[in-house]
Amino acid sequence: MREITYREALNEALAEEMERDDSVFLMGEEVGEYDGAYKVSKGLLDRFGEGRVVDSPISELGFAGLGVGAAMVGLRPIIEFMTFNFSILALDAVLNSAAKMRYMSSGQYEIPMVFRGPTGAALQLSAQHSQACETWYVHAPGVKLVVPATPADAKGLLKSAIRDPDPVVVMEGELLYNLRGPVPAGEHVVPLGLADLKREGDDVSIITHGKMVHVALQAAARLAKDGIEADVLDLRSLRPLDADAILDTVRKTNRAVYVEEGWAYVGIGAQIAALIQEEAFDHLDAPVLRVTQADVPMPYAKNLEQLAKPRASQVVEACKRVLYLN
Amino acid sequence: MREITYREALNEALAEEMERDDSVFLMGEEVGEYDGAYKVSKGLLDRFGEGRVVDSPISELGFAGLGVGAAMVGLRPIIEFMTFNFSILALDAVLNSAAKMRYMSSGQYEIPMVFRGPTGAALQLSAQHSQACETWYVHAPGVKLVVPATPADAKGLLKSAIRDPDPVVVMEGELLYNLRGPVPAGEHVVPLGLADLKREGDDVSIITHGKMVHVALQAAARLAKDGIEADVLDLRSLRPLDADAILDTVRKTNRAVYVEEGWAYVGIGAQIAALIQEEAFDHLDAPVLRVTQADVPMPYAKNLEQLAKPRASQVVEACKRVLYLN
Amino acid sequence: MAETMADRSEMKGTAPAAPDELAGLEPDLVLGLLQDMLVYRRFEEKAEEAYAIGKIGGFCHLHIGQEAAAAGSIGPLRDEDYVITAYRDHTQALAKGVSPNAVMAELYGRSGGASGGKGGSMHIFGAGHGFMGGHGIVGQQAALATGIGWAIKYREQDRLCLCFIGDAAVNQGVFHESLNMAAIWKLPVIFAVENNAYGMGTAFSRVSTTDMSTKAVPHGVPDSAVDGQDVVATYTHFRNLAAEVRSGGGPRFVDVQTYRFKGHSMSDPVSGTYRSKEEVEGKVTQSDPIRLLADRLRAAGLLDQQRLEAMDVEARRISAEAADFAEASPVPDPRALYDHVYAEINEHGRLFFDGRDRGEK
Amino acid sequence: MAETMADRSEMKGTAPAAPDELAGLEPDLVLGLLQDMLVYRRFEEKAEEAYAIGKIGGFCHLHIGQEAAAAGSIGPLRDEDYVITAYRDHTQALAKGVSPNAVMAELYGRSGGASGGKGGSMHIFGAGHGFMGGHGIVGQQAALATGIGWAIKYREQDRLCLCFIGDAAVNQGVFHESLNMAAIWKLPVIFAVENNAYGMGTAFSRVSTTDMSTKAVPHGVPDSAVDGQDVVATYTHFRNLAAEVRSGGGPRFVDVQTYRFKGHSMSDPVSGTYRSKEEVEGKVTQSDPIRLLADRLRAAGLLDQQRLEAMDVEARRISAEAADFAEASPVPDPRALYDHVYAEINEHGRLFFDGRDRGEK
Ligand SMILES: Cc1ncc(C[n+]2csc(CCOP(=O)(O)OP(=O)(O)O)c2C)c(N)n1
Ligand SMILES: Cc1ncc(C[n+]2csc(CCOP(=O)(O)OP(=O)(O)O)c2C)c(N)n1
Ligand SMILES: [Mg+2]
Ligand SMILES: [Mg+2]
Repeated sequence: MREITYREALNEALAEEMERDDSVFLMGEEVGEYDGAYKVSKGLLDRFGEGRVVDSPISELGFAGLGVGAAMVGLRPIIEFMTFNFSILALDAVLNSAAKMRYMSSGQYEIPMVFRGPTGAALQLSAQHSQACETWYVHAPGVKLVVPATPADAKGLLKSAIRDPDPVVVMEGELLYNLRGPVPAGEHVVPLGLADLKREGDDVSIITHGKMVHVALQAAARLAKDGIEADVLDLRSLRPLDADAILDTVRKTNRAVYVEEGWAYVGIGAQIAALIQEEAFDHLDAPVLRVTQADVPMPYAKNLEQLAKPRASQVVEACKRVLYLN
Repeated sequence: MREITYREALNEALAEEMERDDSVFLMGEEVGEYDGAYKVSKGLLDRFGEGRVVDSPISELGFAGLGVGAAMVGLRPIIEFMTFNFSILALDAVLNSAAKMRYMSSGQYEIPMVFRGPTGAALQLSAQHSQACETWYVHAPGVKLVVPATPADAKGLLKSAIRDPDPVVVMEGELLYNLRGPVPAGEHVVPLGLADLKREGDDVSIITHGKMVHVALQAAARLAKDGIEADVLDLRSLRPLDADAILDTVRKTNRAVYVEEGWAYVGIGAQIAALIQEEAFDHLDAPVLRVTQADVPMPYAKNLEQLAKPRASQVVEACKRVLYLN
Repeated sequence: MAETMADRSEMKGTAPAAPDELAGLEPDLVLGLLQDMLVYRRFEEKAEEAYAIGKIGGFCHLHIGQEAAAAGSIGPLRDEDYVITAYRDHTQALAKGVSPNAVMAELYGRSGGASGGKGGSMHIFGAGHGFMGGHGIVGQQAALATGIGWAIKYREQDRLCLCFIGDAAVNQGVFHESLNMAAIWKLPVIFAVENNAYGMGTAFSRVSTTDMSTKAVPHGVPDSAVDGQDVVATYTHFRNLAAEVRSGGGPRFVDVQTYRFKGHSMSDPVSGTYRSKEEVEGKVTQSDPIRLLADRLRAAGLLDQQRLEAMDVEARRISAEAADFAEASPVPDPRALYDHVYAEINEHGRLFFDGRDRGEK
Repeated sequence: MAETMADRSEMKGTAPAAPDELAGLEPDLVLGLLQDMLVYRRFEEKAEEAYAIGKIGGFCHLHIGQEAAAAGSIGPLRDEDYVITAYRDHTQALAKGVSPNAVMAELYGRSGGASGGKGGSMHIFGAGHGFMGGHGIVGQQAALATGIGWAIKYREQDRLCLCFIGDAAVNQGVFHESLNMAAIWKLPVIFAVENNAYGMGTAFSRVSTTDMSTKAVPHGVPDSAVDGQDVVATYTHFRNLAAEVRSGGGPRFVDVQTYRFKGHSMSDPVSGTYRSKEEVEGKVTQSDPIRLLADRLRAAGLLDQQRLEAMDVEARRISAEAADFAEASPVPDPRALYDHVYAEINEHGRLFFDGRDRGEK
C-alpha cells in the first residue's frame, strides 16, 4: 500500500469529506492562506474557496462557539485549534454548549461537528504550549474524543469524526505530522470506539493512546530482547472507549501498564486503571501501573524536557515491576 | 462550641484574614454592594471598603487574570467565582498563568492567591449550572485544591488557603452554605493536605470529599443498622492529597468505595482508585468501587436530577458489593 | 445610572395622543402586540405564583416590565428567522411561537415541556419555531448566534438571527469576539442588548465608563438605540433593522432600553442597595410598556376599557391553561435520563462510565 | 493592508534633516537609543544564527525591524515601572534591563538564563527589573497587566505598567475585558499595540473591519498612534503617555505602527501568500528604524560613519559575549525538574503523582 504522512492523511480526510458533503467547512487560525500552521489544510483553500476554508481571527472562544451555532442548524463545522493548548480559552463552547445542547433540548439539536488540532508536547515549546489536553475534554459527557497514532488512523478516524452526529474532538500530534505509513487511498473509515492491538504478546499489556503508542512499541521491542512479550493496545478512541479490548488483554496477560503523554492526576491512565480493577479485579496479578509525564509544567531546557516526558525505559521498568522481575 | 453556618464560617475567615493582612483583597461579581450572590461576603464592603471588596464586571477570564497579575507583585487576591461553572471561561488564567508562573520563571514569582466559589449541583439548576469542577482544576500541577465539607473546615481551610504561598482553589457548595456546625471563634486554621476521618469502622472504607461527605455519613449510618461499620474519610484537600490516610484506612478495612458528586470518567475517584491499587494492591479484598453522578449533563426535572445525583442507597449497595454481601 | 433612568422615564411618561402616533402601523397589528404583551405579563405572573408554591424550581428569571422588548423586536421577524437569547427567555420563546403550554410545562419540569423537562427555565428550546434557546453562561449565545448567521449566509438563505444579550454581558470578551466575526463575514445577525440597566445587582454605570452606543464601535457594526418600553417604536425599529440585514447589510447592534420590574431572579430582591424602592416604583408607574400602549390606543380611540379587559381575560385564560397543561403533563420517564446525551446509534465501545444500569428507575 | 503599509513607508521614507528634528531630546540620549537598537538587532541576529545550528530550540520570535518600538517605549520608563509582553519578548527584556547574557542563556535553555532555563524564548522573566514576561497565550498578558496596575494603585505607588500586545491580539475577548477593567478602576496601565500589521500569516485588515484607533472606544480609554519605526517620535510619545498615567490619568491605548522584517517565528517564512517579497523588501529598505535614526543623526551632524561603526562593533561584542556566556552556562541540574512547581514548604500530603523518584537524574 502507498505510504503517506500523518499530515497528508489528515489532509486527504478533510478534502474527501468536504468533497462528499458540502455542509462540511473548516475554520481556524491560518487554515486558509497560510495552508495551516502545520500545513494540514494545504491546498484546501484553493480547492474549496474561502467560503469553506476560513481564516479566523484569534478568538478561540468565539469561533468555537460559532461552530456550535452553525452545527445547531445543520452544518458540519470542523474547528481547528492551532494547538489544543489554546483551546482552553474555548472550553466553555465545547463543554457547556456543544456537549450539552442535545441533552438540554431533549434531542432538538444535533451537534455534528469536529474540534481538531495537535495535543501534547512537541520539542522545547515549554509550559504553555506543551500540554496533553485529553482529561479536560473527556471528563464531561456529551463529546467524543479520538487520538489517532498512525497515518491510517488519522485518516480513518477523522473521516468518522466528520460524519458522526455528535461533537467529536480529534487530538493529533505535532510530532506525528511527519510520520509516514501505509494509508488506503479513497474511502477508509475507522469507526469510533474500536481499539487496535498494535502488537501481540502474552506476558504483559501495555495500554496507551496517541503519540505514546510509538513509545510503547519501542518498549515492547526492548522487552522482547529479554524474552518478555507484550500486548500493545492502542485505544485510538477514548470516548467511546473499547472497554472489551482493554479487559480482553488484561484477562490474557493479567498485568497492565498505561502509558500516557500527560499528567498522572486524573489522567486517562487513572480512569483505565480504575476501570480495569473494577471489572477484572480477579484477573490482575499485579497493580496496574502508569507511566506519565513528570508532574511538572513542561520545562524548556532540552535535558529537563527529556526527563519530564515519559520514556520507553520507564515503560520497560514498569512492565518488569508488574512482572515482579528485578 | 458555638455553632455557625458554613456561610458564616467562610465570611469569618475572609474578615479575619483581611484584618490580619492588608495585602488580601476580594474581587468578584456581586461580592460588594450585593453582599455576594450567596451572601458569603456579607458586610465586608462596609468593613473594608471598595478598595478591598471589589465588584467586578462579568469578565471571568479578565478578573481571574487580574488576580494573577496582582499576585505576581505580591498582593494576595481572593477571586470569587459566583459558581465554578462560570470559571470554565477563566481556566486559561488558572491553568496557564497561575499554575505555571512560578515554574516558568524558576521561582521569580510566587502566586499567593485564592480562587473560590461553589462547585457542583444545587437544586434544579440544570446542565450548565450544575457541574462538579474538581477534575478540570486538579489535573495540571501548579495549583492546590481544597473542598471543605463542614463549617469548621470551611473556615480553617479558607484561612490556610489565603495564607498559602501557592494558588489555592477553594471549592464550596451552594447546598452547604446553610449547614450549621461548631466552629472555633478566632484563629482556627486547618492545614492543607490533611484528610479527616469523620467516622470509624473496620469493615469498609468510604472515601469522599466535599458535599458527598454527608451522603457518605448517611450511608454509613444505614450500614451500621445492618451491623456493617464503615470508616468515612473526608479528603478535605485533593492537592496536596493525604495519601497516607487513604492507604491507612484501606489497609485496615481492605475494601474501599469512593463517593463523588461529579462524573466518573477521569473523576477524582478514578485517581484515588488507581492510587489505592497501585500502592495497596495486596491489601485489597475487592475492587475499589465508585459512586458518582450519572454520566449525563444534569437534567432540570426534579425526578431526573434526583436519579442523576449520587445517593446514599447507591453507596450502601456499593459497600455491600465490596463486602460480597447480596 | 439613576439619573439616566430618570431621564428615560420622563421621556416615557408623556403618553402620545394622535392616531398617527402608531407610526403608520395597522391598528390591528398594534392591538395584537398589546394582546401579546398581556399574555407575557400574565404568563410570568403565573410562573411567579407557581414558583412561590414550589411547582417550579431552580433559577427563574422573569421578563415582567420588559414585554415590549420581546414583542416589538420579534414581532417583525418571519417564522423562518432565528432568535437566541440568555436564561431570561420565557417571553421571547412565546414571541417566537413556542406555545405557552410547552413553556410552562418546561418550567414545571414535565415531559410536555418545550425541552422535554431537561432544560428548565433557563433553557427553553423551540427548534421548530427557530427559537434557539435559552443559554445560561453570560455572553455565550453571542457566539452561537454568529454560527447561526454563518449558516444562513453559507446556504444563501433569506433569513436572519436575532440575538439578545444583557447589558452586563457586553463586558464578556466573547461579545466582542462575536461582533468582530459577524462584521468581518457580514453575517445576518442583529445583536440586541436588552438593556435593563442592571446586571443582577450591578448598575451598568459601575462596570462601564461609557454608554452602550460605544460597544460595537471597534467592530464597525452600525449601532442604534430604541425605547424598549415603547412597543410601537421598538417594532418599527426592528422592522427596519431586519430589512437592512436581509438585504445583505451585515450585522447590527441595537440598545433596547428597558427595565426589570422584578428581582434578577425569583431568588433575588426587587430592590436593595443597588436600586431604590422609589426608582423601581417610578419605573413601574411611569414606564410599564403595557400601560403605555393601552393609554396610547385609548388616546387614539382604538381601545376602550371593555376591550382591554376582554384582552386581559384572554391573557389570563391562556396562562391558566398553560399552568393546567403543565400540571397535567407527566414528569419525564426515568428511562429518559440517558437519552440525548449522544445520538442513539453507537456501534462500538462504551460511552457511559458511571457503572449504572441505564434501564434504571 | 498592503496600501496602508505603502502609505506608511512613504511617510517613513523621508529622512529628517535639521537638529531640532530630535524633538528636543538630548543628543546623547538619542545616541543611546541608537546604541540600544543596534544591540537588539545584533542580539536577534545572533539568536537567529544559534537557532539555525540548533543551539536554541522551540519557537523563537524575533524583533528585527521592531527595535524602535521597544527602545522608544521602554526608554522613558523608570526602573520601578513594569513591562509585560507576549512571546516576542527578547528586545523588550533587554530594554527593561535584563542582561543580554541572561536572555541569551535562556534561549539556550541554560541555568544561567533569565528564567533558569525553564521558560525559553517565549517566557523571559526579570522580576528584579520589573520585566514581567514573556507570555505565550495570545492576549493573556493584558489581564495580567491590569492586575499589576491594580496592585500599583492598591499600594498607591508612583509606578506604571506597560503592556505590549500584538495587533492580532486585539481580537481576543480578554483584550476588551482588560481595557474595560483598567478603565473602570483607572489603573496605571499603558496598552501598547505592537502593530506590525500581521498576526502570523494574517493581515490585520482580514480580521478587522476597522482600524486600530477604534479598539479602545468601548472602554473610554484614550487612544493614540505613533510611528513605531521612528524611535524619537516613539520615545517622546511614551514619555508623555507615562506622565499622563503617573498623574492618575488612568489607562492609555496606543497603536505603535511597526513592521516585522523576519518570519513570524524562526519556523515561518519571511514572505509568502500573506505578504509579498516586494512588500518586505520595501519596508526593509525604507523603514529600518536603525537606518532611519542613523541617517537622521548624520543629517543633524551628530553621527559619523566611524562612530556608527564603533557603536556597531560594541553591539556585536555584547551579542557575541552573550552567546559565549550562554554556551558556557551549564544546563539546568536535573534535580531542578521538580523545583518551583510549588513553594518548597509542604508540611502535609502529597503534591506529585507521577510515582517517580524526584531525586531522579
Ligand atoms: C459567565 C457567567 N457569569 C456569571 C453568571 C451569573 N449571572 C447570571 S445572570 C447575571 C447578570 C447578567 O446581567 P445582564 O447581562 O444585564 O442580563 P439580565 O439578567 O439583566 O437580563 C449573572 C452575573 C453566569 N450565568 N454566567
Ligand atoms: C490563544 C492563542 N491562539 C493562537 C496562538 C498561536 N499564535 C502565536 S502568535 C500568533 C499571532 C499573533 O499575532 P500578533 O498578536 O499580531 O503578534 P505578533 O506575533 O505579530 O507580534 C498566533 C496565532 C497562541 N499562542 N495563543
Ligand atoms: Mg441587565
Ligand atoms: Mg502582529
